[in-house]
Amino acid sequence: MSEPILRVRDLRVEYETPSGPAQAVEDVSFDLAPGEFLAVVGESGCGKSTLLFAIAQLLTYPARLAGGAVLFEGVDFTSLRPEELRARRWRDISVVMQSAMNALNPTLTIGAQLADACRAHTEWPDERIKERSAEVLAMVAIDAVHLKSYPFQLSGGMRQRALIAMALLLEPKLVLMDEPTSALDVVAQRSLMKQVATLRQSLGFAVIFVTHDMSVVAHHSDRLAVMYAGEIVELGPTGEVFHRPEHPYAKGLMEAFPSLRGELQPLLGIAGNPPSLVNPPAGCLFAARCSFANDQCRTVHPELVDYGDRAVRCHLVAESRA
Amino acid sequence: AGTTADTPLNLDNEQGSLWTCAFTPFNAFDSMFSFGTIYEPLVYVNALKNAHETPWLATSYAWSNGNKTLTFNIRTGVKWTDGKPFSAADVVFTFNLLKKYPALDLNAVWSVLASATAKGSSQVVLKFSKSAVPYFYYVADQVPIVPQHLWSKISNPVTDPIAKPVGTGGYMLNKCTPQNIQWTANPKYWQPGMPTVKTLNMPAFLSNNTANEYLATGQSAYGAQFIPNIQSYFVAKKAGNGYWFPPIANVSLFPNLTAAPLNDVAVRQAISYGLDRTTISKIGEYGYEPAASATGIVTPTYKGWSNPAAVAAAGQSYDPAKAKSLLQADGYKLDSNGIFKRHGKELALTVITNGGYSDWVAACQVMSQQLAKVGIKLTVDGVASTNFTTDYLTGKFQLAYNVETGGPSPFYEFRQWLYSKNSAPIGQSAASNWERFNSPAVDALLNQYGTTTSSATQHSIMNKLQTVMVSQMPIIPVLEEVDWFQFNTKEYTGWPSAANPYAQPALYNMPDWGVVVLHLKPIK
Amino acid sequence: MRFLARRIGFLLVALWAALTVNFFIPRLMPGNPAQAMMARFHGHINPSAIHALEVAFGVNTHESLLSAYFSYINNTAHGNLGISLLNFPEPVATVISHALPWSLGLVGVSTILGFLIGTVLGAVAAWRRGGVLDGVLPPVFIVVSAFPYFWIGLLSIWLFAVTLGWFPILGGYTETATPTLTWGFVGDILYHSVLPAMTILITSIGGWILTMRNNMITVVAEDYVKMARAKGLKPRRILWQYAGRNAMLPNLTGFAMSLGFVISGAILVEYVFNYPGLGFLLLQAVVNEDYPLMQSLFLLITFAVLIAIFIADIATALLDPRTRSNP
Amino acid sequence: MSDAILRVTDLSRLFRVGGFRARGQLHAIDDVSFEVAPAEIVALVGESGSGKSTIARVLAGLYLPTKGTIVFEGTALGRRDSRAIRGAMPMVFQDPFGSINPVLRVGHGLLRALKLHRPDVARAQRFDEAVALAEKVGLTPGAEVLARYPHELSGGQRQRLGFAQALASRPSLILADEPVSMLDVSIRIGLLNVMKDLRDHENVSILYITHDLASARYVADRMLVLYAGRLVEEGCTNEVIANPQHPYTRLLMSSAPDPRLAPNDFEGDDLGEPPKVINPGPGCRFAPRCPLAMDQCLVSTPAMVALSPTHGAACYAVVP
Amino acid sequence: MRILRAILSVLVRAGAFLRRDRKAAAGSIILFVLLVITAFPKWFTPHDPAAEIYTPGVGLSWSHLLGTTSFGQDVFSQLVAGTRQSVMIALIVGFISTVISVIIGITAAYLGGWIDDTLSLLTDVVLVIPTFPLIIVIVGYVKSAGFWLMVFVLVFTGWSYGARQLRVQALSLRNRDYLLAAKARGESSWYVIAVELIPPMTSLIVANFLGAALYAVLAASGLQFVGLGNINEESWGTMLYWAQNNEALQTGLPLWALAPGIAIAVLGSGLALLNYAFDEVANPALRPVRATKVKGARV
Ligand SMILES: Nc1ncnc2c1ncn2[C@@H]1O[C@H](COP(=O)(O)OP(=O)(O)OP(=O)(O)O)[C@@H](O)[C@H]1O
Ligand SMILES: Nc1ncnc2c1ncn2[C@@H]1O[C@H](COP(=O)(O)OP(=O)(O)OP(=O)(O)O)[C@@H](O)[C@H]1O
Ligand SMILES: [Mg+2]
Ligand SMILES: [Mg+2]
Repeated sequence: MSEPILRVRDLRVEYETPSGPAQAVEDVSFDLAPGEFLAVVGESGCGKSTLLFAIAQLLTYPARLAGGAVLFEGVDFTSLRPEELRARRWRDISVVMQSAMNALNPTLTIGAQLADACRAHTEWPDERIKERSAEVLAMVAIDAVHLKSYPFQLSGGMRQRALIAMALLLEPKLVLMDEPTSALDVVAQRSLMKQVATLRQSLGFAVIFVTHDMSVVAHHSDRLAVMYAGEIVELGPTGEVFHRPEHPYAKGLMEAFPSLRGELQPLLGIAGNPPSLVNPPAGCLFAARCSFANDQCRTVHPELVDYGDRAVRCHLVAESRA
Repeated sequence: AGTTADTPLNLDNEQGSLWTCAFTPFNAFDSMFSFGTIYEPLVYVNALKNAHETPWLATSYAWSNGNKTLTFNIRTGVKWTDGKPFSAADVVFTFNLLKKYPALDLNAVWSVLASATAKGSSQVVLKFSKSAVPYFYYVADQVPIVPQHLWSKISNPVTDPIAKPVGTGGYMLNKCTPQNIQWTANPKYWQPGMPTVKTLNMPAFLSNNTANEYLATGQSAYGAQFIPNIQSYFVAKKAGNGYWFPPIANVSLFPNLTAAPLNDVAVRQAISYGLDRTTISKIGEYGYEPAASATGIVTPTYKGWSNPAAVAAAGQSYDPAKAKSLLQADGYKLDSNGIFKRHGKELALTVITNGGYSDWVAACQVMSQQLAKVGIKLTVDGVASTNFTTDYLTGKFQLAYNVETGGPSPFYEFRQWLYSKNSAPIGQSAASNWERFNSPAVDALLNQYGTTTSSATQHSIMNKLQTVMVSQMPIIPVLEEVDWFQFNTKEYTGWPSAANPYAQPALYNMPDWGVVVLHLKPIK
Repeated sequence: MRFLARRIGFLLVALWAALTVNFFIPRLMPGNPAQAMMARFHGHINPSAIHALEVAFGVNTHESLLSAYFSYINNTAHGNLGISLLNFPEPVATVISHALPWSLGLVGVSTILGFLIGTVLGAVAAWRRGGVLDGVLPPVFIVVSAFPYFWIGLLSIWLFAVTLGWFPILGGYTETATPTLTWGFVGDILYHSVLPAMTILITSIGGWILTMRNNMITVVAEDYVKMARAKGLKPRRILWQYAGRNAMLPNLTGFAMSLGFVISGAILVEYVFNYPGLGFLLLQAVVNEDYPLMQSLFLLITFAVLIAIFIADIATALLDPRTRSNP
Repeated sequence: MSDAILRVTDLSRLFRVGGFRARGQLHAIDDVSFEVAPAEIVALVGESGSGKSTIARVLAGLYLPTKGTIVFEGTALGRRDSRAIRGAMPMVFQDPFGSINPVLRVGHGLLRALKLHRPDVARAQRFDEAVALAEKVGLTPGAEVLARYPHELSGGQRQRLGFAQALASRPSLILADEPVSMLDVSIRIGLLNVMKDLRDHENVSILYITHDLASARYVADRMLVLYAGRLVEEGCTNEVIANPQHPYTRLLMSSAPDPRLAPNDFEGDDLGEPPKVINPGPGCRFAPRCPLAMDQCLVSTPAMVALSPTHGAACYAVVP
Repeated sequence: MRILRAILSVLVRAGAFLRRDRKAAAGSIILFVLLVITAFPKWFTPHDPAAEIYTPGVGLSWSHLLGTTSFGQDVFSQLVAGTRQSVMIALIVGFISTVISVIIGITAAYLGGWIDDTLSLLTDVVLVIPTFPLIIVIVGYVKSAGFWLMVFVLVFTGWSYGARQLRVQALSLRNRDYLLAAKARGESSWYVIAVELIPPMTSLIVANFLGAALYAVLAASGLQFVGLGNINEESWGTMLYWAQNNEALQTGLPLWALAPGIAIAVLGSGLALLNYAFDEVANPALRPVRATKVKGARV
């Protein structure tokens, strides 16, 4: 494995709430190799978006970074001064947001929004900017006439693709994607994923892809991180984690969706609700919903243990692997 | 700092609007900007000095034909400020102009005039349809004479604004902006040596407060303002500041004589006795307006006209006990609230007054508190100024607190008050006599006054009218209306005063204030 | 274009309504201008003058209401506003033209300044959410905007003009000066406008700060602002081009309305400061029952407001492409 | 199937859009006919904007149909429906966050439904009945949950509450408009299981609207495929999924991700999106995107053709 | 009953909110004190406010807390007596115009179609008519502008702004699923409006009430100040009128003019602060932020 471009170390994010700080991201650490596609899955509210924004240094009140480091090519983004950080944004890391309608400024044309990003980081003359804008739009199969279009004049799928085009404008080494497909219907969703895969092959950027829909990423990602209540509970190569999950929550997740083909078998959801993030229980956060939980699970908080093929945060796995 | 002749004299009087720069002396609003300063009357009649007459554009006059013909001898050698000579023809033209355009005839002189003709080059003959002695004041003092050679070319003097007025007066218009009118002295004025104040400014004040502040901060030396607490607000601010408020008419309660309970003379008298006029003056008017006499004669201005017998009969004495006994004798009984009642009805009255004049409303409030002590309930209704006018003109009131204009002698005010022809049925506009008083005997007395120039006859008529005032009490005079007048003696001398009341001092008196500025001398 | 048609339709209906209301209100008032004129003279003119005044003002012409209405509409359409009774015999148009520049200058400039300053402060306060500016400005200006502004005017005259003598007590310019286009005169005008303008400014600015701040807070939380930050745009550009611009859009109509109301002047401020503007004129017209002047002023005001709103709608459409297609 | 509990015939609903002059008619649904049998779950699938919700809303009386008839339990629905029909055919809304009034307690809707539709439950018993209903869909402890405010419930709990409300009136048919689309997988499956239970144990029919084909396969007996306001294929769930006939259905099936299988490449890239059907001309609405389109497809609308007693498709390219 | 309970629960939550929010707390304390004065003026005034029986123009003293007027009236007593009218104007105008705003705004939004068009046009026309001039004209029309005329005029000109706001809000709520859900449940339109639509708008309605009340207080005092009210009535605006007409500031009686102005400002600030706070209830995003300089939370 080559030198990672991104190292996330013990990242912690809190939300300030009336009843006290809520731990939305708790001690998250992982590495990302150049060109790698990491998918992050987990149920709603488990902190996926928060993790992405923490990596991109985009947290706003009431969220705050409570600890940890984000090292991009060895530079700690969390300790950069605002101006230094600003200069590195988009060149190093770009972001594709969940809802394309909201992520585009409704009162500026697509072209103006692309040009904005160019002007902030380059000295390109206007023709060059236009040329490059048309180029990236072409990559996602949008005609250059839409440079003059306003966001509301594009269809949902086009807007989403325009966002991806924008993310690729300065050829960053890492693109963060927060549920870019959840607003699209299946046909558009599939073609978008295919396009991302193609672009990644030709441009070689790394991707962290957040979703709660595992079927979307199953075919495209290299590695898969399963999050639960702010923590990574399992992290490993996609195929491995997908077909042989070890963490009880990951197992539950993989068994919770029906399939279009194959045997039609009764499925069971994961009963119960996620724990409070303000007053997290002692012990394993999943213990209350876990049918295998024992006393140790309820009292001692498990660590994320790297077993080589994958890392898992579970006492039971630790025991069986030991 | 002394004032030189070229330092302008700033005049201070709130009119509540900006200047329109129209100088028609026959326009009720604009006349104060030209009548007296630019245009002049035939004779100046001084109300403060017992109708003392000063020849002006006429050198003399004579009544004839049973006081039905008035002949003026017109001054020669007077020139209009454009250099053209002034003549009797201009006077005749002016009177005929008023006939042609009734809208210009503010004093309704053509209601008694029959004709105006020139006799030779220097005489003007006015013929009246009846004996019209009191009308002398209106035709001689209140009609500004305008130049025929210019005015005959104006297509409609009612609506065409006169932007460049030409008159015979001591001042000429220099410039006019909406915020200020500026006059300069007429260098060829017919009264030699006058005027010594070379420049006059009259800024437009939109509210009393600003006008007062302008005066108090010393920016003006000639004011015509009601100023609260004048001693501390104005007099103490600058050396030489002074004021003089000569009384000239009455502020009275006009009772509606056509309806109960005020058609009952006992009630009217009880009200009069229940009023402590001195206190009303002190609280409502800072003591500026003296207590009035129930006889209706304004003192000291018209002291000579006062009828001692009438004064003795009722005077202005405050006598709450008498007020109560009058009502009891009239069948009223005090109820548990301390209010008189008769036939089950409380003696509860409402007085309307001009809500825009805070001093009047305050005075009414004091009256209300005083009358409560003698068992009369008085509600004060300060009505918006136009509504107030409509109400008192058409008789829609129980009591109205208001003034009449008066004139150069008490007769004018009495005639306005009491002459039944001036009145109108309730619901229609009455020019005066708003209380709707109707007495053929009084009408006869008033008519008789108009036919005589004898001072003795006039006095005897006025004595009789005063007796009517106290015995029938058609009007309840409360305070004496004064001329508001402030001045500074360190900058100018020659101000009118109680010792030398040569003209009515307030800036809204025409042509008087023009006479005042002619008398002023700057201190070098 | 449905949008434009609707706006024009509204404009016309509202204009007609205003025109009609305008015609009837003064006619429903009691009294007549001759009586009003009498009232103004405090008894200083001969009571017989009332008849002369009635003739002069044409009070007793007996025209039917309907024909009066149509000739009114006709005259108004031809810009013939009649003769002012209060300033008889000046035409209403002249009277208004004297006062208009003062209102435009004083109230107009301070309204625009108030909007600009308020908008900028509101935007910055929201941008620095929780900072000193944000903690102090909104509450302070909210309290100040609840003050009666004529009273602030009174106090400032008392303090700065009468007691300290720093500023003049009245008028739009030194009363004896001749209006000319010189620096001295302009300076004189500015000097006279300091107190009234400040009065308007400090009482109107709070509303703009607050609405802008509130809009801005909503907009700053939008994804596209987050996106702009992610793109590494300069904070200044994000603040104005991304957040400020969009947050300002909902305020445009309100701004247009307040601009329209400039024509009516800040009545109480003009009253307190003796300022020769339209607001004071209107007050006078009402008190003196100057129908033609009152009607024309009212019409002018309504017209200005309607046009201003119309322009604001168009401007919003230009600045916000979404409104152009969505009806 | 004369014993159908719901029979919809030639149902259309048009919306007026655009300006004064461009008076456009948006054909949200066009000539849709189908039936629902007692104790049957019928899945209605299709892309976003294809008209699924419109069908549900017309059935629930929230929109009036432009054309067509709806016969429910033997009576034709008119412009003004009785409360009884609302009770017999309640609707579960797509968005669990938007469909519960945020300022009223959770129990409010449930109690109101009982008051309106269950005269047999005495006033005093209503709360107990509500608690029982809540516990039936797994909201325990019921009494405590009902006293909360909506914001104190998780999405899954809200969604279950929606079902409980629908059940309160003892319905025979539930219109469930994408009842699970907002939920993540683990909660979703729980609700699907509740639906199955209702069908199997209480003879409730459900019109299950979704765009998630896999979940439709999991619960539904029959399946209706909607494209741009028209039904393009219908049939037994297994048959439609195993053997999709209409080209659109095939595109849909191949696009639907299934992580358990290798990705399949069907007909290459398709960036097309469902059209907004404004003032449509004749012809098959899928024709512009259809790899099999023929001339005929552009001029006339294909009718539903029976491929088997339990399977039909509306396509000229399909030969029975 | 249920409406009451819903409103009650909102109030309870508002109460909790007051405890948290300093602005709201300040505003409600001000209003509470003024309400007490309104209800029991006798507790505070030893003197008859109208009686002109004291030495005119005295300054601060124990017997005359704020001195006397130049007519010899006790300023403090007038201030206390005047509280009633301002507070009543605020409450009554606020209440009536809010009721009208709610009815018109919500009817327009909920019923839609031509009813909406008509009501919106009406609202816009009233909104566009310049208020203060119109008030002056109306007050000039009706003789002596007493309390109820003032109320009428202020309501007439005051409802439109709120109606427009509420309409917009109701429009955005109109197609919320929970209203449709109620309809699908078989509820009547009126039930839906009264129980499902209005309660979620409570904080906006309250804010609207406060805004209308504030507007009424300021407009009424302005009118009275220029003498267009009934100058015999006891109110702060009238006090200012008398003080101004008697040059209180410049004749050594500044308290006479300062006190009523401050009183209006205090009442106004109370309303404005509460209004501000209710904005925050209506839109949680506006709630105050504690400034914590932290890593990451920056631009
Ligand atoms: N502004 C906020 N204030 C308080 N808590 C918040 C805030 N925003 C998010 N949270 C909490 O932080 C946790 C993580 O939120 P986040 O948005 O990262 O979840 P997610 O995994 O992206 O969920 P989804 O799949 O719904 O997008 C959640 O429990 C959420 O309730
Ligand atoms: N009230 C309405 N007015 C105008 N057009 C409408 C209205 N309601 C729905 N439509 C239009 O009708 C079409 C069908 O909408 P519908 O909501 O039924 O789709 P859907 O299949 O439920 O989509 P989704 O999966 O996004 O919920 C869409 O184009 C939509 O824009
Ligand atoms: Mg998220
Ligand atoms: Mg839908």
